[in-house]
Amino acid sequence: MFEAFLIIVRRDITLAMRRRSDLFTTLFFFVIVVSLFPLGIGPEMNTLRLIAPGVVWVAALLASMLALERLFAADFEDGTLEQMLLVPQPLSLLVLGKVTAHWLVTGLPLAIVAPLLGLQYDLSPEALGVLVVSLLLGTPALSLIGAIGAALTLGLRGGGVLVSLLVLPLCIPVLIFGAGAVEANVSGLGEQGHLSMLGALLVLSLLFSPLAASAALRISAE
Amino acid sequence: MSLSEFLYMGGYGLYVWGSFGVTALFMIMEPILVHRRRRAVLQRVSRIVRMKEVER
Amino acid sequence: MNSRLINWFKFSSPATYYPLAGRLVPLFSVIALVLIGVGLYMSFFIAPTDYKQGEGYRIIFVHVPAAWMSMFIYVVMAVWSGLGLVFNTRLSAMMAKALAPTGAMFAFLALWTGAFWGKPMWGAWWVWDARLTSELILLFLYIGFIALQGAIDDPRRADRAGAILALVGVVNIPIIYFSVKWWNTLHQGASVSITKGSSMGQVMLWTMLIMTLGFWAYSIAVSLARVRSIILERERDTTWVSELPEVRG
Amino acid sequence: MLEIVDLECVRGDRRLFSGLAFSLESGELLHLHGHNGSGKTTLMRAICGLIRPTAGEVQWNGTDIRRLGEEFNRELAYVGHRNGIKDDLTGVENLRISCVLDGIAVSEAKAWDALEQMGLKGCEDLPVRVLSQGQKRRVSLARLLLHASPLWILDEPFTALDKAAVGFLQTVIRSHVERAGMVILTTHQEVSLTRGQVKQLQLGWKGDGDV
Repeated sequence: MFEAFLIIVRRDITLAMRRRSDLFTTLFFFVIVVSLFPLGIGPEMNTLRLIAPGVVWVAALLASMLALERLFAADFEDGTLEQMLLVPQPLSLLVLGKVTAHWLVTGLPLAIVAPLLGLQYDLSPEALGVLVVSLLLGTPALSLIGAIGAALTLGLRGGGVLVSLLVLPLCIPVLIFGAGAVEANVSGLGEQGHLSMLGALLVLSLLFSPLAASAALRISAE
Repeated sequence: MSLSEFLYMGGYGLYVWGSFGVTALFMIMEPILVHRRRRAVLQRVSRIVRMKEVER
Repeated sequence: MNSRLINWFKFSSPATYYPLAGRLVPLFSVIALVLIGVGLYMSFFIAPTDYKQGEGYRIIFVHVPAAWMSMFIYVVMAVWSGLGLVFNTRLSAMMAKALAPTGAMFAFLALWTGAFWGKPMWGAWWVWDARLTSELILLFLYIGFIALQGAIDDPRRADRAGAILALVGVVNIPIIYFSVKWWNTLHQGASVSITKGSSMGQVMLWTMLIMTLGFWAYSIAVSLARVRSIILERERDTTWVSELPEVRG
Repeated sequence: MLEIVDLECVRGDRRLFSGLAFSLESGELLHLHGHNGSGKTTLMRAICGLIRPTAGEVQWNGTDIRRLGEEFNRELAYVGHRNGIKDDLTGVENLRISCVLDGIAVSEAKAWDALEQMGLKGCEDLPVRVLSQGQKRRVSLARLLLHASPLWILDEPFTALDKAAVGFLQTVIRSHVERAGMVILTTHQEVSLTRGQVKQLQLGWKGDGDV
């Protein structure tokens, strides 16, 4: 069973590596959005330091929405999804595998480049660390929640916009605690509480969203 | 209490009537829309049913 | 036990539900009219002027019932959705679909009246208060549900996809509410509850309750009327629909 | 044994079939006939459990497949219109992934073997993208050579195949049925069997539900 999970992860990573341009789209989107804010707001460092956690987190949220649409679409089009529904493995496990691979190629890079972007906003090294940790805990939750939306909108016209409409409201808690953790660190309140809440959200979404997403996939693949 | 006094609502007239008015507007419009939709659906369905009977 | 189960399933067939709903719509419309009439009378003539907020506080007599109904309807929608997924009954999904627009309307009204209450009390049309923010997110959830159902052509897929979304949403609502509340207290934002400022007298409580019951009856009447249209549309190929007097006439 | 009980399927607004009933025993091949849009593909997908029928059920050895869930998938191999292979992966990679997912241990050598038998010698480790339609179809069908599942459901398996490949696939299907397997297929090709029984099912024009 675990083997099936691993092979899905490996398969999707291999596929992503063979289509590297898709991989960078999300990352560049993230970088560009974050870099645009100072241009819109002005280079006042005190203001920027204040809005940095929110800006980085909202950009991460939008970037992960951007990548969601393709999560199941390619497999749906070439029929491999159909085959996945017909194998003697729990579908939620395969979904979890797909989400894991998706996070590794889209979510993880965001967490890795985030400190560089944080420097643009003059965040302290400590705050940068918290930013990375919060993204490491939060982006997998975003991918998991997003998988439900991606599965529900599979094959629909205008699915890309629709998926954001469905998923963004559900991601608000992750955004609040993710950005909140960094903010709490900046203001000296301590980020522990926020990070534990993020962890709890991650665990909850790990438990429930593969089930919901696989139920949605069965409906959408009919 | 005179009518103008009642409408004035101790200075809160705009806000009170803005709330109650819009709520009333929505709650009157919705049943009307539902009724219209029912008429349209009935018309469409009965046309389909009649068409089928002619075919038979 | 078994016979009761069968009875329920018979009850849930569109052919029996359609005429039943037809009889219930006028009944609940009358109840709604009476209760809302009484509620309005009480909110303007019985409830005394608040010593702190003056006449402006009367807005809560629509705001609070609308907010309550918007939350309540979402839960009912999720319950219908869950029933539909478990028992595979078509009717449950149709009920969920019929409830959504009314729920969205109440969510919008709660926001609208909240803004009209906020302007004189806080001096701003919109304040990032925990309740208002959650209500806004609830409105987004409703819009997502309606948009998803609208985007899917196949009615059976639309029903089941909507059902999953409603269930995911209802699990999320408490999480969203608490996270927004946490966020709100942390930022020392406007944590003002509309009812807190005024001493909630017995009369006010009763007025609010009666208005809520009126809204409740209204929601039932409207959603039943709407579900009748949905049933007609979905079942137009069946013989029972073609034999209905309103279809023949 | 596969049993179809009182099955009804609706797609969109159209009722494709209703009250459909038949059964299939080991060593039998069911040939589905019907004009375009008569519901052949829908029926096959319903038997796989991909589509939830509006009424009736599909039973495997007397149990509803909905209740069996993933267990039923172990008994099943499905080849649909779409090949179900990844264009960016090679034939061998595709085959091995699908075998792991199906829970069959297949060595690299065996996978190469299967592809060679399908007439893909020399293309095994090319990305499927560069192959022709017929060759892609062969990659997809190679699964059948490694599969131990008794029930094969093949939706137009011969499309895009050349004469030699059609002949080979026919022998593969024949030997599967003769080894007490079951096959349901739609095709315009005849599959002649030396042993076992061929059933015919007409969807659409003629009265539904008779075998």
